[in-house]
Amino acid sequence: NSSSSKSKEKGSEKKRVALILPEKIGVNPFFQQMDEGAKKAGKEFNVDVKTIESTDQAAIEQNLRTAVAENYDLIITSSFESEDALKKVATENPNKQFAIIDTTVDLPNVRSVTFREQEAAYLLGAAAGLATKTNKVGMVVAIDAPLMKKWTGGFQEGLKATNPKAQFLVNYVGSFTDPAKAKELALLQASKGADFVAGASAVGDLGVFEAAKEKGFFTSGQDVDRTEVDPKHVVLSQLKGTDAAAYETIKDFAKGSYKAGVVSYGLKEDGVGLTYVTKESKSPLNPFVGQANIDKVKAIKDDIISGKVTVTDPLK
Amino acid sequence: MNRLRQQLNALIQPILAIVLGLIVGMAAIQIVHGSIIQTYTEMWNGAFGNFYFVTSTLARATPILLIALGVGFAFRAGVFNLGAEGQLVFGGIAAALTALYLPGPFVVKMIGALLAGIMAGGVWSLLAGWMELKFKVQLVISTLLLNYIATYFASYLVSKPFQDRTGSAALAQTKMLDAHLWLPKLFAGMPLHLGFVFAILFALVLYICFRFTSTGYQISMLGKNPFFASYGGIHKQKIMLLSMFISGALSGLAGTFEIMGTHYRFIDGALTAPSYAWTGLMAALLANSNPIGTIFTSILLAALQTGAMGVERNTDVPLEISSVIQAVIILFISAKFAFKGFKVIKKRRKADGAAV
Amino acid sequence: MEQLFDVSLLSSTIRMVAPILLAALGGMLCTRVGIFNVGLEGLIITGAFTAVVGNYYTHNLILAVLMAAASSVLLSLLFGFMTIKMKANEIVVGVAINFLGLGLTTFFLRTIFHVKGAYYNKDMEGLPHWKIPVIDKIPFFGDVFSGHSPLVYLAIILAILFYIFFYKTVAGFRMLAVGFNAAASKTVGIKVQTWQYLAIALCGALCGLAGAQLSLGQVTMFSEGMSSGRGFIALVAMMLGQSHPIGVLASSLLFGLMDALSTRLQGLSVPTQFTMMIPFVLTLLAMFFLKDKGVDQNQSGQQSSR
Amino acid sequence: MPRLEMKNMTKRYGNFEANSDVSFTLNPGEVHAIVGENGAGKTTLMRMLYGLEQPSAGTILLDGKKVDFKSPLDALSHGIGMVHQHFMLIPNLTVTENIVIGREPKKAGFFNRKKAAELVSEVSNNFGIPVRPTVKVSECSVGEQQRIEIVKVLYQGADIIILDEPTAVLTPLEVKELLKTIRFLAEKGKSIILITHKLHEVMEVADRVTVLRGGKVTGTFQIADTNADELAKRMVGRDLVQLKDRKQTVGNEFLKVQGITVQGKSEKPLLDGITFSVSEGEIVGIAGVSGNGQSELLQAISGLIEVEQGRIELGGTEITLSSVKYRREAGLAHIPEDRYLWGAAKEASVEENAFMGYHRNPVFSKKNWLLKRDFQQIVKKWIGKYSIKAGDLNNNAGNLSGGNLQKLIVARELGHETPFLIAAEPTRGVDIGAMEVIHDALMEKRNEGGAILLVSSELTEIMTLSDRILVMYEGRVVGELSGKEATEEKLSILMAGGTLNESIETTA
Ligand SMILES: Nc1ncnc2c1ncn2[C@@H]1O[C@H](COP(=O)(O)OP(=O)(O)OP(=O)(O)O)[C@@H](O)[C@H]1O
Ligand SMILES: Nc1ncnc2c1ncn2[C@@H]1O[C@H](COP(=O)(O)OP(=O)(O)OP(=O)(O)O)[C@@H](O)[C@H]1O
Ligand SMILES: [Mg+2]
Ligand SMILES: [Mg+2]
Repeated sequence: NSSSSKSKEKGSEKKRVALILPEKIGVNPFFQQMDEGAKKAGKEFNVDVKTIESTDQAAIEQNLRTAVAENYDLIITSSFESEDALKKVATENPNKQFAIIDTTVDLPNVRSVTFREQEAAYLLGAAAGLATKTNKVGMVVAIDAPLMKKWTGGFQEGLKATNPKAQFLVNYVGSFTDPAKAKELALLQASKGADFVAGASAVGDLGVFEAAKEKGFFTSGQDVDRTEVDPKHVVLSQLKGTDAAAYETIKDFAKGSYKAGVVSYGLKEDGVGLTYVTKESKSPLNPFVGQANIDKVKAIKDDIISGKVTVTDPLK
Repeated sequence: MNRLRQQLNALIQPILAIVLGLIVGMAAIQIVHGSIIQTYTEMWNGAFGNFYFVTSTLARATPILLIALGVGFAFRAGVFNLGAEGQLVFGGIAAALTALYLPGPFVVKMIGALLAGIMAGGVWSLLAGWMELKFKVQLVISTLLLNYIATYFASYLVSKPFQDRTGSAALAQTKMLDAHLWLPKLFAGMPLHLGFVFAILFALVLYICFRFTSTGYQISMLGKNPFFASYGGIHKQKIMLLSMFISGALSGLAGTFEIMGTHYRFIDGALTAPSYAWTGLMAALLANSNPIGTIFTSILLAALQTGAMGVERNTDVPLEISSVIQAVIILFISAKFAFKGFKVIKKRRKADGAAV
Repeated sequence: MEQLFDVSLLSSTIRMVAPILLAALGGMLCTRVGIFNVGLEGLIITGAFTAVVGNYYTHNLILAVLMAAASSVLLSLLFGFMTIKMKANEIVVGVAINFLGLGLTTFFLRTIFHVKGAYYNKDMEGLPHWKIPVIDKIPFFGDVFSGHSPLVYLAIILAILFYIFFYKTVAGFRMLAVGFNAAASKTVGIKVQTWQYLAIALCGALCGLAGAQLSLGQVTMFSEGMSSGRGFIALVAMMLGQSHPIGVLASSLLFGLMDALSTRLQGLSVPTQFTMMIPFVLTLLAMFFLKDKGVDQNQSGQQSSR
Repeated sequence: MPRLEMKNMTKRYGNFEANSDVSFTLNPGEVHAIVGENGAGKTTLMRMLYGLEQPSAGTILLDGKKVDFKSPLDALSHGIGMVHQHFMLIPNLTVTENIVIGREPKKAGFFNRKKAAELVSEVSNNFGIPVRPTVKVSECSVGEQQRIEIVKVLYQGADIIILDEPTAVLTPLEVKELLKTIRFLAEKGKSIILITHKLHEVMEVADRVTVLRGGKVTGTFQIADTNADELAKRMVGRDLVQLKDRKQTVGNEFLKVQGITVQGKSEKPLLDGITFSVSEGEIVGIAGVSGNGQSELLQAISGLIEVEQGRIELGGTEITLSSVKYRREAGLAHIPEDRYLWGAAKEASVEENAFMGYHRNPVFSKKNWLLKRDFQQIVKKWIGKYSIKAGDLNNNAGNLSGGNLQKLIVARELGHETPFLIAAEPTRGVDIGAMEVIHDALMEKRNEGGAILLVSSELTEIMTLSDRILVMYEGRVVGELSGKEATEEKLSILMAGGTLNESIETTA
């Protein structure tokens, strides 16, 4: 949180951007990344960036309105939770500029940035299908909500594409903040024979990693390159460039090239991806996956980009 | 006159407590090298700084107040209803689904939704009451368990059969209600809606009920000694079930108002995340279940939350510190010592006065 | 149909039950001296955090666990002070303690480790997994009961020790008497408040251990809100077990088994929300079959069926 | 030198002085009675002696040495034991556990329950006070609980024993036993302080007596130098008046009970085919050792428990299965035997307690609205008429002394002006002055044509008030005597399950 209430009075020329997050930073690494991206852009382009965390759903609208009242030049928010609030506030303030990351709000003064996570999940699933020796792979998911289908759905499609025989185990933790339970679920899937268990349970992923370390199976992380945590077991990471989304939005704004409308990030735009496939990693590639498989997945990636392979949007 | 003074006295304690709480909060702010004055100014501004913030504090107080009235009502009757959360959620989902799918003109939908919300909360609560009477299943446990069941069930409804598949379809939520069904806002552009007026009205009605009516008397007596109540011809089962129903209905109404006045749809988790239920419980207990006192405690607790948001927006003090300050203030308010101390001082003063 | 319970699931159940059991035993102690403590959740998370902090600074697991217990004792004594000395409503204080625990741990996570969300360090060592000599050799049993952290065994042993304490020792007898009738106990010279403070402090220690088991036993990390409602489950287990050590043990295990069952059912085509409901629905049903529901759980003085 | 000396003791609660400048001495081997009206401060004085309350002023000397008791533990260690007015027993624990609590025999911290039971039996035998060491207290009769309390203080090694209204809840036989025990203890060298409202007990057992009124001592006497009348005068501050004359009235049968049976949980039925009636203008007394079904009978009539067989009629309408409310509306009022359990809500205000039942009365409750102002006038009248020391009407009823609360309950139930009244132990724990007032009110109601069912373990009360007396034994009515022919002997024989030689008349 960089203080900004003073700068208002100083009447500095600096442009001011508010990044209003729908929840507290912490549980979801995703928001942390967004915050970092925004701060980075703020520094580079000499823009005052203020990050505001919302305590709950009702607070989002209040924070948006306050940001309008405090006359921020650009107000960025994020996620589906903020959709309703932003629709209201943006409609009422047609002269203000807004942006929303991770979903679409179709208004003339809103720039929407969305991600096609299913494409990355597809690659992860494909890699898992190629790498598995037991023909059983699992995924530990935070909660059973429609949103999470972007991860489970894409993964399953990719898995079936490369390994039709493979069995896919899914378990839900029921919470974003329960690594202990996530770990037990991962252990359970391993005991059923899964040699690869993908983590998709926010903080719970750390529990999944531990389970992998303990029982010697393999796993993957989310959003950023998590292979650094434990390269021996965390062998892949599904990437999502939320930091880039925040960074680019502020950059465009600072440069004066801000435009309303929808920007969608997928494999093609390099907004989502998979370690080793779309982006190199500091950790060496684990032999469990192997370069040969990576090369196959790279080919799949190209097919997705070229449109030869289409990944179903599980939310449609 | 005497009563007025009594009620003024009752106010002294929370004020003293807040002061003490803020002093402790200063220590926490010191640890993170924040500015104490700025933090507290922002806290105040966030809660009451301008008209918009006042109305958002009151909007936040609305569900808290309704829940607190409900919990307090049951408490008066001697039953401990820990199920406000489930009742709130059930009321909310019932209202949302009724508003969306009940055929007929808007008036019918509106009234239907309100009734459905009230009934759903009430019946869910009644279920616990019935289990206690019929099978001696302790209310404290059953209401706690029913919370989980209600939230999971509502979550199922909105993530599977009744999920909004228009738009991004990523969230477990219902479709948005038609704008005709939105509760009117009290002031344009301000979050405060008609529900608040009703909540205040209910507080007054309950106050009058407990002070001046036979029904209220019967409820209080049941709460204070159930044996005495049945000896005096008060129908224990009937009053207990009635209290559970009203208690749940008020929580259900809180959910209904949140749906129809704030969210305009049922969103999975949106009613539980702000812990309205626990806050409402605290508001009721802090006010000793007095409906008028509950108005103040609810607004106070809401203000602590909106104030914390103000601190978050405008200072470098981390968000977490506000929850620490909140908890500390609540702890101090809950203590009885300040009130007692005050009484002693007053008595002494009286004695001095007599000597003159 | 697949076999519903297998070794891995049962062994996982035992681990998952341990923190709940520890906290439920703590809650039981409070109830036994006439205090209803809803602050277990806050005490657990505090313990979980301090355990990791202790481990970080001392690199000594025993010290880390002791620190976890100590920190929860402090918070618990605050609860005791407010309820006993300041006559504050115990539910209000309990809820405030929950908020405070959550707030303080997140706050210090930031100030001590400079991270948000979670602190994880792959070099941090967790509690050891003890192989129990004889049991270890028995085929099925060994896999289920051996190889857990010391705190898991401690939890089960404590349940039995508390049984002995309450029903065989003088101190336990007096503690029970305080809960049954404080006024009567006072007239025979039993120091009611001392016992209450003692029970509350012990409750804190147990919740601290529960937290340590979470953050050093089950996983080796701390994350915000990692207690994830276990304090409330413990509360339910305590009430279901009628504040009897063996009852609490049984109901915790029952709850754990149902939780395991619900996990196993996730694979089938039942919506997850319904499988997640199972433990709560079954616990509720179990209440119907309890013979002696009343006991003397007059925690709030507000029970309707007296 | 006196064993105990309390000098100029004062205790203030806020502005109110419960004890002012009270001095009191106790000699070794002496039975010293303390008498006084309800709220005179007897219990308060004892609570200070026992370390439960700190005196506002005054000194306590034991064997001439000044002592300062911070807690009961201090008192106990100086050999002072107290049997409280309201028993301090834990029902879920056994008799032994209740007795040894605080001084348990132990081995390495473990509670030696066997040894404890032996020790308890030993004390019980030494002093001739029978208790059953292994049963739960919840299964003991009131009389036995009393004995348990006494064994408890003896076990604790008490040398000075305080008994606060020990006889209030006992049957005549039990009272006799207790008085014997008290004398026996005194002979063994124990010093005993006996608080009671029953002056004949004082005359029978005490060596000296101290009278308290309004928190002050009005005199200490050797028993030989005084008599019951004088003590009564000192207590009340005026002469006692005679009970109103019994006017001859003949009325219809108002309450008719036919063959009611209640099984309960045990094998023997709690009530076994009980048949009787109460007419207008008649007081029917029910005598019996407590625990023989009297409580259940009253609860069955007033609707608090269900009867399994039989029929109850009130003023011509059947009420066998009716709700309490219906019965009350049909003309029943009820002074309950346990004023704290049934008769009042301690946490509620005096006014709220007084209001019970009137919330249904159309005079004070119009269209669900309570007319509190009108009602307060009535309560003030009661307070005057029965001289109830109630303080502010908004105070908690729990702060009233037992006697004053009882008077409030009596006033409330008589105030309903119903044709039928159940009066269960109407003067339990009530001072003579108040007893007089209550008796008088009951008689007045009778004379005005009210039907009254009186249950009392106090034989004198039954005999002075009743027109007819029924005796209950093991859930049945085993005998009936007219008020005139009843004597204490005859009643005692019937109450013990015996039969009278003469044929017993039964009403047609
Ligand atoms: N804790 C208290 N606070 C305020 N007043 C009290 C308290 N305890 C007792 N009193 C008052 O002090 C007075 C003396 O009470 P106490 O119990 O000593 O009377 P008592 O002589 O034992 O009466 P009884 O015969 O009814 O038992 C009463 O008026 C009572 O209301
Ligand atoms: N609407 C009304 N009009 C007239 N009198 C009323 C009304 N409502 C209640 N009363 C009277 O006020 C008193 C208390 O009402 P209330 O319904 O609370 O009592 P109750 O004993 O529970 O009655 P019931 O069991 O019949 O509902 C009763 O005597 C009743 O007759
Ligand atoms: Mg009614
Ligand atoms: Mg007394």
